[in-house]
Amino acid sequence: MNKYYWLIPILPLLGSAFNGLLGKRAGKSVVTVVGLGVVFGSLLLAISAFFAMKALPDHRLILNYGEWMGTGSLSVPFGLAIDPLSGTMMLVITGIGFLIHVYSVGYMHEDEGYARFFCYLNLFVFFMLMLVLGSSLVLMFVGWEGVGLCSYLLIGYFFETDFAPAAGLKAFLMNRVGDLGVAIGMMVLFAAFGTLTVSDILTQAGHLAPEVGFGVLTFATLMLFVGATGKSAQLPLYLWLPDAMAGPTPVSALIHAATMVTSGIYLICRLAPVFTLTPITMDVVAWVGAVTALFAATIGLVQRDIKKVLAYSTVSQLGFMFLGLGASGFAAGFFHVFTHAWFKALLFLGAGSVIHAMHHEQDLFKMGGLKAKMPATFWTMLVATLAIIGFPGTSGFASKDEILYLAYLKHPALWVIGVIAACCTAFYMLRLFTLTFLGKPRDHHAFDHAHESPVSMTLPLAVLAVGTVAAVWLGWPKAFGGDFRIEAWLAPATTYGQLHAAHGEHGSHQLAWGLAAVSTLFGLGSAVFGYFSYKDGLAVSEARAAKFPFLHTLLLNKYFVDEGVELYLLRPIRWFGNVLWKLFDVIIIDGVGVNLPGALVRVFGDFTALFQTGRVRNYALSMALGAAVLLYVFLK
Amino acid sequence: MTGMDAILQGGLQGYLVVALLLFAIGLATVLLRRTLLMQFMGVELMLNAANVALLAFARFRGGDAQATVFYLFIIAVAACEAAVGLALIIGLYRHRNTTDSDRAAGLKQ
Amino acid sequence: MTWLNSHLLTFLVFAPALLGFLILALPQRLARLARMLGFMGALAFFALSLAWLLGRGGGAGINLAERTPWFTLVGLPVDYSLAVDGLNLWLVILTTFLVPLTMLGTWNSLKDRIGTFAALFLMLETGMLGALMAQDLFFFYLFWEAMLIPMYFMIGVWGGDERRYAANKFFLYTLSGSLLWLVALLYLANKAGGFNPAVMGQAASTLPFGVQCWLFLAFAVAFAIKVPLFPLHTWLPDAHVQAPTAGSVILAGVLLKLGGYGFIRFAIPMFPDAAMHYAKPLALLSVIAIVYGALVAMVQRDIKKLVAYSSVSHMGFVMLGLASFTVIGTQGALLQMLNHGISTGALFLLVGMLYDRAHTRMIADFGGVAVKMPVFTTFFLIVTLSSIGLPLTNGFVGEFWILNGTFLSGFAWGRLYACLATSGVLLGAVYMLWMFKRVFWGPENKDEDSGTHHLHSDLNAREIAVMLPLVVLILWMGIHPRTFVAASEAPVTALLQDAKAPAIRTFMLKPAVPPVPAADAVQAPAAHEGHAEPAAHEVHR
Amino acid sequence: MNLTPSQWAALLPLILPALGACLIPLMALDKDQGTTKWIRAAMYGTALLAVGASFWYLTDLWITGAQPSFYQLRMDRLAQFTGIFVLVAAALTILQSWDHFHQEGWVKGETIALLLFSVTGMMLFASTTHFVVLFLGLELFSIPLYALVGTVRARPESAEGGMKYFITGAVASSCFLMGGVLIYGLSGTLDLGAAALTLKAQGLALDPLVLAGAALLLLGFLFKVSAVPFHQWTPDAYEASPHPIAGFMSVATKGVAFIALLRIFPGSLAPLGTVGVKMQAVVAVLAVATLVLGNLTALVQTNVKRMLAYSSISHAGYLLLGFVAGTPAAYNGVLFYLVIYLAMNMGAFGLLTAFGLVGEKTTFDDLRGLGWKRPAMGIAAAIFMLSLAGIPPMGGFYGKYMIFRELVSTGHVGMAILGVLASLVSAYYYLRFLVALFLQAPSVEAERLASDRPAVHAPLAGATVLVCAAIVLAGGFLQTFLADGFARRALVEGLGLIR
Amino acid sequence: MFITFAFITLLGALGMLLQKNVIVAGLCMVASFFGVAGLFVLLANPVAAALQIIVYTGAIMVLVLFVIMMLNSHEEEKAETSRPIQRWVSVALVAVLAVGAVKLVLASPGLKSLAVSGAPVPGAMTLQKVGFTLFADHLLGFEVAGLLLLAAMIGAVALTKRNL
Repeated sequence: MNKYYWLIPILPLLGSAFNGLLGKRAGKSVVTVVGLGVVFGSLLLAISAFFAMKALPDHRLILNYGEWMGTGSLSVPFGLAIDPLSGTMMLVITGIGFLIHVYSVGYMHEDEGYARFFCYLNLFVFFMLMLVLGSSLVLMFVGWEGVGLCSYLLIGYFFETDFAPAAGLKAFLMNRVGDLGVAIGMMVLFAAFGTLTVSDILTQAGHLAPEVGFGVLTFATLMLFVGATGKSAQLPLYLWLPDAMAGPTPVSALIHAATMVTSGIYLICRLAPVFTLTPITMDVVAWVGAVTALFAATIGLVQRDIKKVLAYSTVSQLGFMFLGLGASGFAAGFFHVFTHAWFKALLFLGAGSVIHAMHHEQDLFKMGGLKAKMPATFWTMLVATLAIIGFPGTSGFASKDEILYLAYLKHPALWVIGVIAACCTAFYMLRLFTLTFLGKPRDHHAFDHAHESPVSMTLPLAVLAVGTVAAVWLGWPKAFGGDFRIEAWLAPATTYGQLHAAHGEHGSHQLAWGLAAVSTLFGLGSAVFGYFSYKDGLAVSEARAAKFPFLHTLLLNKYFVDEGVELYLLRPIRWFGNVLWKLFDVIIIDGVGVNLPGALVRVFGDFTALFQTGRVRNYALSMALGAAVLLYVFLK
Repeated sequence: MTGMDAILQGGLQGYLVVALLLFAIGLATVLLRRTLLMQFMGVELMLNAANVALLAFARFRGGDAQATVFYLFIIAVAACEAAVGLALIIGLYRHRNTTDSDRAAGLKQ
Repeated sequence: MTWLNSHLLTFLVFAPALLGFLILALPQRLARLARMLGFMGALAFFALSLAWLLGRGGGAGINLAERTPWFTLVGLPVDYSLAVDGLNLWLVILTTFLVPLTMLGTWNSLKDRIGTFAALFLMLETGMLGALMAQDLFFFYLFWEAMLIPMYFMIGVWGGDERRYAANKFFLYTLSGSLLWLVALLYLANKAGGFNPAVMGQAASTLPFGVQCWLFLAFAVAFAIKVPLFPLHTWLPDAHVQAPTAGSVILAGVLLKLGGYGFIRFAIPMFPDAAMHYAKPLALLSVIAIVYGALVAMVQRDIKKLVAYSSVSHMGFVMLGLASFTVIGTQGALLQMLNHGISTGALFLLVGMLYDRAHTRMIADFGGVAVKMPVFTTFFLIVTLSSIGLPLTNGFVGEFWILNGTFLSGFAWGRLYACLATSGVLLGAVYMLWMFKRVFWGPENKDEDSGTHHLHSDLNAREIAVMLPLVVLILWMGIHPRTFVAASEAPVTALLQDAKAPAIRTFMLKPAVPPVPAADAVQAPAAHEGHAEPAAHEVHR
Repeated sequence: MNLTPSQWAALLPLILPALGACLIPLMALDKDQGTTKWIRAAMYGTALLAVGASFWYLTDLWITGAQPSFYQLRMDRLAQFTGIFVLVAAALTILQSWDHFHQEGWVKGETIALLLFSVTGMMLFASTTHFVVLFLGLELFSIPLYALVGTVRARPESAEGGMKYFITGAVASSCFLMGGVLIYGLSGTLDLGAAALTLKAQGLALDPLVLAGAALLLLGFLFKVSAVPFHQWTPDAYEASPHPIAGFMSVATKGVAFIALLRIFPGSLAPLGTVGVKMQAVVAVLAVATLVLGNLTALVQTNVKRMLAYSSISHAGYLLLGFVAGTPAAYNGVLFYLVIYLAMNMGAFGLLTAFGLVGEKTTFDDLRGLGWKRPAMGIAAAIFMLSLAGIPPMGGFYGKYMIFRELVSTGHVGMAILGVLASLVSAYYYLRFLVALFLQAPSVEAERLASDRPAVHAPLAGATVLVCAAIVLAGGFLQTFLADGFARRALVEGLGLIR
Repeated sequence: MFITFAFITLLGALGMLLQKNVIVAGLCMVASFFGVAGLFVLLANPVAAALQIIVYTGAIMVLVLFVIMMLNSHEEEKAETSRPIQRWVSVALVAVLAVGAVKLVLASPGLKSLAVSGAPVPGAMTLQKVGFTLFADHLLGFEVAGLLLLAAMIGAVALTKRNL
């Protein structure tokens, strides 16, 4: 089979090419077949590749397909590296990706850009796989930028609207900011290790001592982390993600929940051995993660747009993941990626199903009582909600609790922040759930037309729900009698046999129990609080909002960050550009430097022309003066 | 004999001084007078100055006949210049009805 | 035939001009025939250049050269000397490729004197090819100057409203640089007794360092104006905006390259020491150009002007790569020249196509073009992506190499400048995509006199036929760049070796065992200038 | 008395044009209206015949390599070079003036006769070192020119320009005369070559009167080459005179004066070392002044003829730079430059005739759009202007190249830089010519005038223009033939300067 | 004797320079030419003296005076009001040149030696000598002079002839 694995990323690319070039003519059915077929094909191949990898002794399957862009001492092969880490991601991408493709068939079927949509979607899968499987940082960067492009295109999918293009542009540019970090990081790593092939870097890193203080690697890893914040929407580069909801809902599910936004975490896990060498970076990661988790969660408390709520929750969850990584819990962090992929995808698709039912109505306050109308959606959403609020026994509980536990070991403050964030999560999730499905319908017109979504949409919901539940098998914490399977599983990838392995020093089980109990209690408490505040309409919440007007406005307007950026960053830059152009370029360089000399020459010319008076006596005089000069020179 | 005496007693220097002064006066005429005819006469004067110098040298070189021949040619030249120059002046006068060179300054800059 | 076999390059260089004169002789009423002739000829020259340059042991080891003594004037021998080697192979092909493509792309955009235009175009091709191939500095100078003449008329006759100003500016700007350069050339030729670059380089190395610096500066200014390097770039926006589409394409596609090519071919090999002495200022100016060009491009209102300023930014990358004095950087610069030729050329073509339809280039006049011209939009998007250096397009490879090369370069400032230059990549995305958004996306601009309103037809077959090869190249260069840099690898390495470029600087990483005291374990990036082993095989490959 | 064949050989090139000059006025005596046309044709035919015969004879001499002499006249290679130079210019002028005078509406045999007289004078002037003959030659070519400038009776400016040229020229020539007399006086011989030797022998090389004499001689030459500050007659005289005559003056006068200067100063007076040194010193100063002033003033002209006049002044500056360098190679460059300059300027002035610009209608606006109306002329114009600006591959570039090269090699780098900057400025106003021809549409009222004016008919002028263009291009591609085969041999074998 | 003639010459010249009335100025010039002729006599060159009187004074100056009459420009030049710069610069320049000339003459060693060596008065110049030299050595010049006169004549005709 090995010789077919290159098709894993290439198949979706071919599908994308086909859909892009011929899709419009071929018709929707063909597009559907191709679009789904290629992803399914690469899913099958991925599975086989995964087990082939597991069969290998060192769990590392590296396939090379020749040189790409080598020159001088730089060598960048086309290569795929499949190991537990990338393998899992690969499965998630192809698997969840496939489900979402299926979902899209139903969701997009009346859109005239159908072919274009699947072209982009396939292209995204291709790039995402490149990002995951790339054997060298450069190749990963291809995927890294590629997914950015696809998210740009998909966010701006409804390009004839006003907001979608703006959101797409915003997403791409903010990602680009992060990409700068990655680029610089790569340059530093290349200068440090003389190679950009991941496996070589990790092997070399294995023999290095952790950096004391701020060193090269710290710089490099911090730069990479900047990139991660860009992709994974962490402070301060999270702004694009909420706007990204302008895209079609399946996109939000696939790109902005399940896969792309987790690539930041993936990058760090990929380079875990290097990050382990740089304690400073780890602290930064942890703190940024924690703060983001809380920050986003608070905003999520008051949003009205169902997708916006989910978006902020995504940001917040990503924060949790980084918190986990920062606490050296690569396995924990990645496990949360895994679980989150399932339940967040589920949540989005559920939301999508609701929106679809409500004829593209996204305002929570206009929903309500949909439980009766769309049971399938209701039940699957319930599963996902329980998972995300960390209801004991769910996969969400497992991953989040492991993270909080490690966070506590790193620094109690982190744990506190985490718990608060978790409470907020519980609150707004219940708020969302209640406002959507329970209570009385607030918009009867929409409610009357609401209906359960077609099977092509509900089926994926079901599968995802199953996945959400089953995911727990991978990593039920040791503290609760489970065997945190995923840690051992990822070990070959995260610890490249280096001397200083990632060390979450394990405290006692009592501690674990205690922490878990506290956080769970708080979480469930706020969940209940959320339910009761909204179960009979908006009255309660409005009253509360009236009580804390300032806080409410602040949260409602997302802390006014967008306005601040526009005012204090973008406008000055544009102004500066104008100054450079109008003042510096046109006036100083071109005017003073170029045209002024020309003008001066002309002025001199006018002056010298004055000597040509037309009076012969003057001519004779100038001759006489000339004669005087001649005589003087000759006689002196 | 010293320079001044030589000049006053008609030595070679004397003639040269006369010649050069004539030359200067001729030049001055061209520079200071506006009437074209005057300027023309100034030019003639300059030529004459050259003649004086020429023949003076010739005399002190033991009466060199070449110089006289040259003088002959110079006279011819002077005549030619007179002819053409006066013709030009007349032509100009026909158009501008003046012989004031300052007022015949249509071509300038 | 035998003559031809030994004079392929002569034919390639001068055949276009001959054809041009032939066309010029055709009467006005045969203008259409003239245009067709010109196009066919250009196409043939392209085919021949491919067949000969690549066919005859193409790729790395190619050495087509002609060198015979031409004449000796005031005691200085001048050689008739043409050659194609790794350094100029692809630039030559780029030239022969762009000329017919541009002719086809602007087939109907000119209405009057099309025959004359084609003729001038072919003469320009001769000038460019000659300048690219000439191996004798005097010979090079002839072509370098002669190139101005057709370009001057192309801008001045067929240009926009400000064409006279732009044409004069272009001509005098370039002339001012090359005239001073001529003096330096004479000075050096006088010392060397000839115009052979190698001999002149030898002579230069014997001169006092101060003199070398002056000579290098004279060379550098002449080339930098062509590049154009900040702050000598102000002729470019005017020339680009005023020139007809074809003019802009060739200007961006080839003429600018000649500046960078001049550096790598003449200025650096002849004055290595001076070049390295001025490497820092050069790099600094390049970085400024990158950021400055981008910032200014960001606030432009005219699409064409925006693209023009983006050229300043992109060519800044080229200069940065050259100033890095590393194989990676220089290779990147060479590739970036080709990239810019392809991408910016394509951009100008697209802008031209838009202008031919809408008769405006103001960004504000558009909006929602994607609705009306989907195919056009797709092409524009692809080219835009290549111009902002998205991976798997050509732009990425060049910029990545240049940045890495700069970061590794043996000069202390390399790392800082590399980091600064990366911002150019971001800004590039900003101005290009912002423009893209405002022109192509958003609700359709229904305004009566808006540009969008005048768009009635999407690209026709001819225009698609023009764009396809460019897109293919964009992807090819992005996916398999080695096709285009394999030939230059050896010469570049040798060149840097002869120039005694400093070894690349890498970081010393501290192995775990034996553990070292924490005191000197503090490693700030600037703190250690380790010349590690990679340096050695980097330079002495 | 009877002359030996070699004396005839030396004299013939001068006799032929002189003979023509004497015959033509006789034809003018016939007043029969019916035959006027034929008379005119006969006049021009005679003139061309005389010039052509002399030219043919000179080339014959050149090929045989004989350097005969007659009394003080030395028909050596340099003289032959000059002769060919002047005769070509004369032929072009005659052809152009046929068309021009028809456009102007009057044709006079006298003008052609005067032209031939001045041709004779020029050949004489450049082919002797004997002061008497030198002076006579100077007058013989100046006086007819005074008359020629003033000969356009229809225009008041014409007489004015002639008058100015006459007054200034007379002053200059009397200075010249005085200088010669002083040198004669102290040396006792009228032959400048011999004079220099005797003075050196008597140790009078540094005698102030000698130096003064040399200075005045130099003044005479500098006036003729119209170097600043002896240049002011130039624009007025050119504007005043008919286009072909202006071209002839700009080319032939300057060329002959430079060659004579070359023959006298670096040639005959070489024994007086200091004179040469001081000459270079003063020429350096004046060359700079000439370049700056000529170019700057040319920049602001609106009248094409005046622009060309100032441009010719600035070109005098470039040629003077050759004297600053003062190496044989530099003089070689000067001669080469003169050949190209002949073609460039005769061509440029010929264009005015070819485009049919009559009277005062010689501003840039009158040129608008003509390049497209007359493509061949337009291309030729482009060639001339680019060559004047010194853009390769035109011949003008090589002239500048040779001179600048020598400047640099003799250490005058600053001068060279100034020179190139000057030519940068010059490029601007030469481009203006092309801008008018190609880049500007004709103004409305110009169109109207063109419509009611009969179509321009100037076949001969057009032909001369094309010939000039061919020469300029040849200068660009056969530069070695012209520089080494022609100019250098004249220099080496004629003047005996060995490089 | 020398002094007298020199004075006549220079005074005549000065008179011409300063005299406002053109005709009078012309007459002054004639006087100055007579002085020059006298100097020639002193220089033992009667031939030149004769020519000076006959050709110059007799022909050229008369022609000039004739033209003056014809153009009836005997009205006086208005006193120089405008362009003082031209005026004073010229005056200063001429003065400098004149003084410089005298200094020059006194400074020149060649002149001194010549003056001493050439003190003995040679035999008077005779037409025979002149003619002999003319046709022996200056045949070319003679021819050219002839051409020159012809050219000048034609030129004058071309410039003034009424009908073409």
